[in-house]
Amino acid sequence: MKLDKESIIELLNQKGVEVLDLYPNQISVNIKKDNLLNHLVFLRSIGFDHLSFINAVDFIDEGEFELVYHVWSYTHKIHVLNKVRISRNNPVIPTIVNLWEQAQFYEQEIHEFFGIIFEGNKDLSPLFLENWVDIPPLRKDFDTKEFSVRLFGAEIRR
Amino acid sequence: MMDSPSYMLSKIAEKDNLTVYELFFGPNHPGMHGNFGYVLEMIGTEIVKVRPNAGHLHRGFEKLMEQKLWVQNIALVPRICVADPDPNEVAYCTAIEKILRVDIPDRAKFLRTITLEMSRLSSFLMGMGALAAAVGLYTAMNIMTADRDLILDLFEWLTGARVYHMFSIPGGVRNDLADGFVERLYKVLDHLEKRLIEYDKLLFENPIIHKRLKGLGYVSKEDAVKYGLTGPNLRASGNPYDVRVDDPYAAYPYLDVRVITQEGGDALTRAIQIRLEFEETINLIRRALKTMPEGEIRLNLGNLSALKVPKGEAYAKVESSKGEFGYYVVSDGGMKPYRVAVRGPSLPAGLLLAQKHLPKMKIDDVAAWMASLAICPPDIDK
Amino acid sequence: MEDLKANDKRSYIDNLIDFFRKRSIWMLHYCTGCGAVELPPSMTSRWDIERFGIVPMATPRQADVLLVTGYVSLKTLKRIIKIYEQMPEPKWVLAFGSCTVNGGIYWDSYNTITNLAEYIPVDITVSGCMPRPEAVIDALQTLMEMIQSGEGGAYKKYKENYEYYKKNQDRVLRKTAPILGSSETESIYQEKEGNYET
Amino acid sequence: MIAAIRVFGYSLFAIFIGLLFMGIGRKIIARIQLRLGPPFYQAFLDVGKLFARKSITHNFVMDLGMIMSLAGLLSTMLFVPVAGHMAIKTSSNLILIIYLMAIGHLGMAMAAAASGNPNATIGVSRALTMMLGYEIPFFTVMLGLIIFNGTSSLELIAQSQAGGILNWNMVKFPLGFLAAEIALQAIMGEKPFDAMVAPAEIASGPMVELGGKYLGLAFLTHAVSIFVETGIMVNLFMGGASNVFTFVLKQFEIYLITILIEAVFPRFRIEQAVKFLWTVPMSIAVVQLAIILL
Repeated sequence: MKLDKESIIELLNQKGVEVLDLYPNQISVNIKKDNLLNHLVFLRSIGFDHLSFINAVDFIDEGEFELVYHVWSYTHKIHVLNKVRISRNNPVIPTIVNLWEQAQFYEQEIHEFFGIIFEGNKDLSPLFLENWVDIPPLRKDFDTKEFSVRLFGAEIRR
Repeated sequence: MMDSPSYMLSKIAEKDNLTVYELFFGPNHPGMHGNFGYVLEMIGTEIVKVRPNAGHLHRGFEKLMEQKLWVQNIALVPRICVADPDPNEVAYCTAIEKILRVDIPDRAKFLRTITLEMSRLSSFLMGMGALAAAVGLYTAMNIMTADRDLILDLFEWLTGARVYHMFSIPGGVRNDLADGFVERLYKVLDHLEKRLIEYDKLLFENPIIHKRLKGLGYVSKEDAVKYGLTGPNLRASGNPYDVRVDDPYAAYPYLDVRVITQEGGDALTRAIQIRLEFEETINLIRRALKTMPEGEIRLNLGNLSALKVPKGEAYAKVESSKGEFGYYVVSDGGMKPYRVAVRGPSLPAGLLLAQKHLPKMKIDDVAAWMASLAICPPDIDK
Repeated sequence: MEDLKANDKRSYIDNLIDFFRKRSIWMLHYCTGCGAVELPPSMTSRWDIERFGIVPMATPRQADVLLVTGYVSLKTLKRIIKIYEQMPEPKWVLAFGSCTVNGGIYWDSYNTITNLAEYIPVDITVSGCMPRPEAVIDALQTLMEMIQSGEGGAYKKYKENYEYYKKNQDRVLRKTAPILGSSETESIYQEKEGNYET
Repeated sequence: MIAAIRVFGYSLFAIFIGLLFMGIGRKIIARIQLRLGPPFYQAFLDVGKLFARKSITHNFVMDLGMIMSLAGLLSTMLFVPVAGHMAIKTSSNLILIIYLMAIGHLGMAMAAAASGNPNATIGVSRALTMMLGYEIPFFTVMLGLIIFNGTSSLELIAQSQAGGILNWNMVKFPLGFLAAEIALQAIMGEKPFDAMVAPAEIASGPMVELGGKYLGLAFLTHAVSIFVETGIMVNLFMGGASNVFTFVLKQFEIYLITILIEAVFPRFRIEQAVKFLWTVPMSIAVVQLAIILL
């Protein structure tokens, strides 16, 4: 059964989450860390069965990471951005591998690039970089230019 | 040095008196498309375990994009997928336009659509060629690559570059069609349609191809959605989903996009799916050329180098030849993006499905399996 | 003058061998970067570099020329060095695009090297991002001329200045995991102590 | 002394013809693929270059294996009558040829396996499996011809077909020729039966660790094998020849068929290839044998 955007927003509001109407076909939902799994299970139960991907944003000024779980429904044709804020000092969040298997690789990637720990994910080994020893590279306080100059002598040959 | 027999080095364990050894399928392997690798643990010729070895192409795009101006990134994004670069530009520009809350002129939408579909044609030709090469049919690969060049020539005429076009910019496209371009494009499309008959005889109706690909890498209808497959791979499993129809962008709302689905879900179905979509793409370009309106080709957004995007975020997705290409763009109201995250279409197939499908498979089929899923390593690595 | 004298010393046999080498260049079938997308067009029907006797080969043992097609990430650099050392002499290296000279568009990336010539000797660099098939053919023709005149031989430089190259390679690769036996990768990764600084 | 010179001359001739065929074959394939292709003498350049390269050996078994494979095929070649001439005269050379040819392949297998690369080992096991596949139909066809002619001398079989194209075994036993032709495709290791090389699967299989002179020897072995295999076919089915030039021309016709099939077919998987060889050409060959016997 196809639901339109308004009824989905209403459904989510009933669940007590904060919903933002972004664009046609796109809504954004702010959820709490503890509520994440329940919320995603609920979304999945009403037909949001495609996990587009997961990404993280480093809000360094606010001292928080924001994880965005992109979920799309093939029946309702609505894209939901589920946003979870976690503290930058203690970046721990439950894994969703049991819900969507491909989340494994997105979580591995985010762990590698942001240092966020996914509780319950058995394999957080690095996917792209080998033996990275600096701070995770996609954090805002990592300066890739300085790194490149230092390791590869980039500036000299500019 | 490397002189000691690699057999000794790669032997890792023994299981039921059989030696389990490691075989590197890639990154330096003729059957591997792009710089990517699977470390296969094998007994004899049968694979028992797979470890994907990604990251050879990792350039840190998402970090680099945070350091460049909004418009400078247009030069960066197409490099994420080499075979099919235009969806990147369009997705990135669409995301910016969503945050800016502007609507681009209709002609620009059509021009974007035409380049997207041309890019899809060239990518399909490359994908079919890769499949042909994976099963040893180099003649088909040769002819297809040569035909792909006809499209690249048109791209060169239109945008000035063969591979990375940088045609879409925030607010529209860079330039209009040249005189005579449309006629030439029609000619190329006619030529490709004629060639399709030859491809059918050579590749898609070849009994040996049918024998080899039938039943290889089967994905059921439910699994395709569950594993997050998109694009032709999803549709070959019987799911009628297409971003162009479900979440239309560019000029697709004005065009009647026919979604092709097939039941089957094995490598052969996926190969034929690409061939059917190739034909449909040719028709789609013809329709787009016919209905294309006259008018402006871009919005005036002022000096693009000084473009400031208001605070906000947007996710834009585009149906590329391999599936859903998504860009999540966050702006803090400055001259540069705060964060750009890229969803490449190959990740579920290249990393997850590899671990599901390759065990129990023989070494013979790895290259064909990979080509049939159109795995494009650069968009996994980013 | 030096060069002329060197040429005088070359016997007929040397010239004949160089003629064979020049007319049968086998390149390694390894797509290191995005420049590799212009190789299929140059190898197939339209440009067809096989007419010069240039064909792709499956393994480094059979290859004469290593094509480094574009940017080189750290993981790739390690493989390139391994492959280069596996190739029997004489061997040549062709670097594609601006990425191999100064990092190109990725000059400030944390994972791509900036100058390939610091790590392995490069014979010819082709300009462009990415080089067109014509440029590829031109580079290969230049390589053929270099082979005929006996001057193409950066591999000799590699042997003479091995310490220099080794030092540079070690500097960037010191903390990376070995290629073989990589099942232990995880345990190596755990040892996060130590710094990569030079 | 004269015998030694004869043997040497024959070997050179076979290598020359084989390499020439390889070059022309590449050119023809290139033309089918809408390309210009390398010059027809490309194979000579390749071999010349390979012998001028440094080569890496893994152990002495590899050295021995390569030499054994070339020597095995060269000695096979000595028993193939070329337009009535033979390096060594025997009365029943067909049986000898069958056994000597295996030595060449085994030598290659030995050398490749000694290199220790898993790809090479898989390639060797595929090549030996393929041998199992093509030998049975090919021998069945040969058996039919031996029974028909009452001799196992290749020369006598060739002579018995003298007197015009209608006397050729190719016309007399079209089914046998068809079966032998399919088997020949596998013997030559061309598509669709090139699973032992298969670059996209096992990175050129047995050749994966061969470089420089070893690969050069492999090239020469392949050249001689082309000469031997097409030579046998010409003698068996096309009535030999009265002079060397016609003989080589007939050989080339056989090679041309192989090349044309090679250009437009993908490759079988190894088990599919063996199954195909044991069903299609085998049943054709058995029917032919039955026709001859009845």
